[in-house]
Amino acid sequence: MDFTFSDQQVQFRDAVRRFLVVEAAPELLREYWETESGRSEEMRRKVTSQGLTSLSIPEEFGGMGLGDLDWVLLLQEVGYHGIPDSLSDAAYLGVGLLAGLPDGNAYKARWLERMVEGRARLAISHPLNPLVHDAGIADLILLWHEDEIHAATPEQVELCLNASIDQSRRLYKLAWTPSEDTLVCGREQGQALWAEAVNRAGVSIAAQLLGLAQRMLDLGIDYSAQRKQFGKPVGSFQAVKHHLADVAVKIEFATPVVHRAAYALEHGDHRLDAFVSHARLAAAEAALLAARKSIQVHGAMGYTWEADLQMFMKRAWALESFWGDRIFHKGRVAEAVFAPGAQLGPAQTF
Amino acid sequence: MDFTFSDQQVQFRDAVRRFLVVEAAPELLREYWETESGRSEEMRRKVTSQGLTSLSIPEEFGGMGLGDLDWVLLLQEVGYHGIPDSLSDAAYLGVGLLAGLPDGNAYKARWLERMVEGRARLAISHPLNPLVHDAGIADLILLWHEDEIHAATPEQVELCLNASIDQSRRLYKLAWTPSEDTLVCGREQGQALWAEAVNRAGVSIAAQLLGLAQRMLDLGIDYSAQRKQFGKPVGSFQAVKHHLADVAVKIEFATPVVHRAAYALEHGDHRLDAFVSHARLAAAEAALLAARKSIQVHGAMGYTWEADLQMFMKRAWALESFWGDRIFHKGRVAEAVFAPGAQLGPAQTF
Amino acid sequence: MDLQYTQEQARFRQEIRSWLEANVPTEPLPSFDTEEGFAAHRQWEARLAEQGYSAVTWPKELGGLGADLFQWLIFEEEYWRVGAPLRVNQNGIFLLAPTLMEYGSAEQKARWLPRMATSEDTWAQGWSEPGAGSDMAAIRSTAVRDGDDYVINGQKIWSTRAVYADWLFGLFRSEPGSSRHHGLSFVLMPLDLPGITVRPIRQLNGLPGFAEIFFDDVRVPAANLLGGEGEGWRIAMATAGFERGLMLRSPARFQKTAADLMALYHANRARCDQDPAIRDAVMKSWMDAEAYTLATYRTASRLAKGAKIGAEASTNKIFWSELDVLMHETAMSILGARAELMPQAPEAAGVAQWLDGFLFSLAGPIYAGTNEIQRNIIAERMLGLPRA
Amino acid sequence: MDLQYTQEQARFRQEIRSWLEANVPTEPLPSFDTEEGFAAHRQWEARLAEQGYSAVTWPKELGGLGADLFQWLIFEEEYWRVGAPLRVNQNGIFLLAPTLMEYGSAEQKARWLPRMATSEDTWAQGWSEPGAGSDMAAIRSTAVRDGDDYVINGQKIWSTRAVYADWLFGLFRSEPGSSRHHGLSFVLMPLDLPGITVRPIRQLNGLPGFAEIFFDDVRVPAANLLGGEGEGWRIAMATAGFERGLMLRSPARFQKTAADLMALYHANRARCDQDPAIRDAVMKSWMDAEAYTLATYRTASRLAKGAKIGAEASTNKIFWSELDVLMHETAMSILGARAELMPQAPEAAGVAQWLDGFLFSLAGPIYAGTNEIQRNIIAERMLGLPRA
Repeated sequence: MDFTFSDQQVQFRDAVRRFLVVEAAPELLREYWETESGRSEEMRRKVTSQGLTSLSIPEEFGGMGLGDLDWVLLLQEVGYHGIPDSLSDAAYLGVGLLAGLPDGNAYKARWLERMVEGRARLAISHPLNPLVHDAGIADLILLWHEDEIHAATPEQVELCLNASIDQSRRLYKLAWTPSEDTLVCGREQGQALWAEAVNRAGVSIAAQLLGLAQRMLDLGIDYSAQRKQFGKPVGSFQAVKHHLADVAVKIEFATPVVHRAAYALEHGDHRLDAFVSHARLAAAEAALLAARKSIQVHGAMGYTWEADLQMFMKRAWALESFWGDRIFHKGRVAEAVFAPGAQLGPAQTF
Repeated sequence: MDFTFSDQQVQFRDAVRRFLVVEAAPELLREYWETESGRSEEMRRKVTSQGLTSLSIPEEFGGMGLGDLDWVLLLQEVGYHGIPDSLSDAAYLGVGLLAGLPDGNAYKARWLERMVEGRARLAISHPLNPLVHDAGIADLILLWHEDEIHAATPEQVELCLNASIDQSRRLYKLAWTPSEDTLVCGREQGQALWAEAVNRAGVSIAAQLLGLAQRMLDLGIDYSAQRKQFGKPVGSFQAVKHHLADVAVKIEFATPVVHRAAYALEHGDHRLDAFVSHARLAAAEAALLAARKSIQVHGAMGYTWEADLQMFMKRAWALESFWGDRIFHKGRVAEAVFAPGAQLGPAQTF
Repeated sequence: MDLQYTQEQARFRQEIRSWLEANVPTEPLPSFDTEEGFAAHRQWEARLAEQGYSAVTWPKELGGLGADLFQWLIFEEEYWRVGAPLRVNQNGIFLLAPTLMEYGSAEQKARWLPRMATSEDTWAQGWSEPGAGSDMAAIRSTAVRDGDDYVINGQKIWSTRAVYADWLFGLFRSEPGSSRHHGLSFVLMPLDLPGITVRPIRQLNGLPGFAEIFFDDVRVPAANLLGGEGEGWRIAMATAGFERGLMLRSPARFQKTAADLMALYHANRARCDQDPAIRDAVMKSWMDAEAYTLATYRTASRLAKGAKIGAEASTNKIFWSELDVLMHETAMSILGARAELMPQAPEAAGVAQWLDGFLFSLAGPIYAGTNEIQRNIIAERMLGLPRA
Repeated sequence: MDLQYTQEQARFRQEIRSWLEANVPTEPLPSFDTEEGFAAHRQWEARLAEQGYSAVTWPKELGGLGADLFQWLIFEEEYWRVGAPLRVNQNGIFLLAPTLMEYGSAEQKARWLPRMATSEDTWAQGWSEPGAGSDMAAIRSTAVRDGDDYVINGQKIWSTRAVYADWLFGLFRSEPGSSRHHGLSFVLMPLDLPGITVRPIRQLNGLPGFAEIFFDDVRVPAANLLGGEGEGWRIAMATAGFERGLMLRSPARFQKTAADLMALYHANRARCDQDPAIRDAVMKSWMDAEAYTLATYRTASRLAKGAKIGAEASTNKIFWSELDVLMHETAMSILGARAELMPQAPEAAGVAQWLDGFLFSLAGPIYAGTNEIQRNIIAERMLGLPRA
């Protein structure tokens, strides 16, 4: 029994953090927001050269073969720095799907190797998401069809862009016709891969929401410590202190729930669905509270485009419903805890 | 359109308040708690001589013939001063049932006149209350049976006392057999009378909960203004101020809801059930919040028997489930607002 | 107590209803934080004014209907019921006008009110400054008397509608060296005066809903002072009272949102009930909107009997702003993945108003005095708790 | 990260489980705030002590099992799982003992700990004073050195268990004229010393759960000082740390309540679902109890690697106390009209524990430093916000 991360995992997380502090400053994110693709080629090269795109690619394909527990710490940083979804969608979810394909599958080696070289953008279409993120700028779109896995290029499908309040997101309504040519993998294997993808997305988003909550808390602390009213820093008023303390408490207790979900995903657990959805709910609660409290302590400034807070609030609002909304995740937890004979009491946690 | 009370109604309320301030001081209530009946003969004489027992008795029977709108203001005072349920049960609910009986009914005149003379304690048994308040010390118990009204004396029924956390309450499990001798009024008339009694009880309890909320708020204000910590009155800390301000807001917006329910009861309204249950929910929310916040600002002192707060908290907790618990009242509101085609928008209130 | 409308009130409602149903734009107008939207809303206000509907509570001679508060509530109920456009000139009609009526000279009323009613003049407010937000008494912008003029210097911020508005009203320090709420004056001025620079501020939704205003030796005739020199604070407090009080947020607005939320719930019933908190919140929304309405009728009744608005202003502000957040947060969770879509997104068709409403609801607990300030006011003035 | 128990840990759990299932009283003991209840609980502690179960984390030679924190968590899980009695001596075993282990001399440990393990000595705490509640540094009770003794004068209050306890530990001002947290000493004394008067204080439920203690020239040998004279504050803070920290509220307690609440919900399912908030709260209860458990295992893992408890102590206090209130409030609304019934009421059969639990839950946000104080600590020490 050991509920801590290895020094190596922590050091790698710190290295990625140092990288993102420099390369993903809010000013840069604002620039990407304004571009048409919402992406930056330069940023992409740097991310690739850091090896971030090949983290979970098996070593035999030239990747680092990292697991979900390595990822979860990195994804908190990805969230903290408001990195667009493209990275996690492709390098974590997409690669997870491809790596899960049977060896010899035509797509597996080809696209995994391209990912390593940073020459592949992946998008994923799944019924939990009415719109497909990045579908218009991807090199390959992995498509759900009755639990089969299909694949197509943007040219092979019909796309309609839908703007999100989170301008880092590029959402497309997508129409396509499944065929032999698009088929990647049949239902038998597809079913398990898609189920795993949903839980992997859950861990990814929960971890990012945690990072976002921390970022919004930090922005609230910084602002309220320097902003003065009635001759005192706003942050010296007890009401403001308690707003921010409440956020800290939520983050404190959401974090181990998210880490447990990552552990359950990596090691397999028959309660995985409930654990992941619990993580989604706990992390979302922390992030939404952080948004509410941080904008409140920011006052009118928090309501502006100028204040960085808005970018992180919008990511949190958008992510809460990505790969399953609150209704979906509450439903999955309910299924587990209200089941007759569910084991809930002491000594049932691990 | 006029959402205010008449000067006369307000003056009468003030007179009753002055009476209760003197005659129902917390020290006295504590004494009654310790007595076996939980009641005081002396208090009862005074209440009767004030005419409080005959307020809603029709003038032809020697009463004052007051209506629900007169009562609602008085009941807030009754709640504020923690007067035991006997008064409202008998003088408001019980009399309401008796007065509703067809003229010439054997029970009507006899018991109404006894009430005027202060010679009658009434208890009421209804399926919404698993236990019957005052059944053991009543002169007459009015009993529900399949919407018929029956009546019996304590000697005619089997009683088992159940202690409540609110020591002003005397609750009895009751067993009896309906018969021709006990029958007061048949189902046709009984049905309407019982339905009205439930809503009258709802108005009574909602108003008392409002009064209790105000009392607990006042106790919290007094205590936090005089109690010092860190060299300052506790009440000067922003966290304490905001706790109590939240209670004030709840009371402010629960009050007109309760008054509207009383109006709907007096004048008849097809949405009466929903209005009364809304009043119950709003007033209970205010009272429960007042209890939570007031005990919190009292600190450890609020957790003691010595502090008066406990008596009012316990009344609030007990009253919330008297004559229908939160589940029952939420159910009645839901029935109205979720009904297909329910009229809910602007211009639908009155 | 009499909770029924008089026949006259019923007739008044009928009039309003038939006119609105016949005249309300079938297509929602573009946001008044865009240039074309502002113009469209100004036109709509002019249409209203032809009927005396833009300012029903004003005396007829000034462009109103001389309506009492109950008629005003009825008008608002009908206005929201049909989903008529937001009021682009509410800073003027609901915030400044009551103050003008109380403190303005006959000339000033005649000069400003009729053009306000028709929205020939639209108004922005100039309260806050970079160093004076919740703490309004910290105002530093100056208005120095010079001959028949006042010379204005300084800076205002968070001035809603100021990007497209014609006129500004606000507080300026007219007594050099004065401090806090002393030596302030209430000044009105056109926003196109030489020396005025308006810098738009983008809001969460990207639109310039408010602005920063810079004053560089702006000359304003003394006739533009409301009340006497140095009386600004007292007058402004009255305005702030109105702002937090009855006029700013009529209950009908929240009843409409609660009803729309109920419709959204029914349309998504099966999904919603996977999250029991939604049904509970939808029901609470109706109850609280109803409570707010009842409380407002009670306040109106008291005012009709000569009472004044006191700390209710602060309890109102807290209650409606938190209700508005609750309702929109609930709508967001019902919409799920569609909640993030901008109005122009094809898939947002039919639900676009919820995101805008959600973003706007977040401003509720902040503007017109944060809810923290309101709670302080309630605790200290209403409950009598000691100041820190 | 490894979230599986070792075989050894599994074996340990098995041992505990079989002994408890065989030995836990079949009938719940009367409340330890009654004389007979206190005696019954003391007996139970002695039974536990025979197995080294009364203080599993203590070294064997002092009456424990030398268990590590994970074994302690396992023990607690098994203890709550079978619904074993509350721990009458927890002030001693969980609050004082860790401090004694850290600051006590060999003699002091040998003198006090073994008799504490068996509950031959039961302990009460003496922190608060009428003028020093949340503000503990305002302590005025004195301990003045006189020869080999300290002479104690003053008054303590809110001393839980003190009515029936044998010993008291607390803070006293040993340096005349010192102020705040300077000049305080940590003193232990038997409660039957001449000059000590214990006045029981009735709690909400009517039982004397805590007491006021008056000291009138009470002579305590200097050997009863823990740590040096004037070191009281530093030592007490450590204790307060433990109190708010890991030991006071083990997660198993809340997991048990959450599971009982689930059972109560299922038993009343049809009624409950008329109020959707109930189902939502029942689910949240499980999630939060689970989160608190996971967070505790994380903390235990960090401590096992040599970390110290910091501000987590404050976040824990807030989280478990609010969870406990939520769960009991939810149970109250499920019970409806039965919620008000006292344990002795016939109709309360089977649900009596909920009212007691509810009343006790209300103390959670107050004692051991109010949640307002905890939030200040979090904001200032963890988030670095400026002091007022």
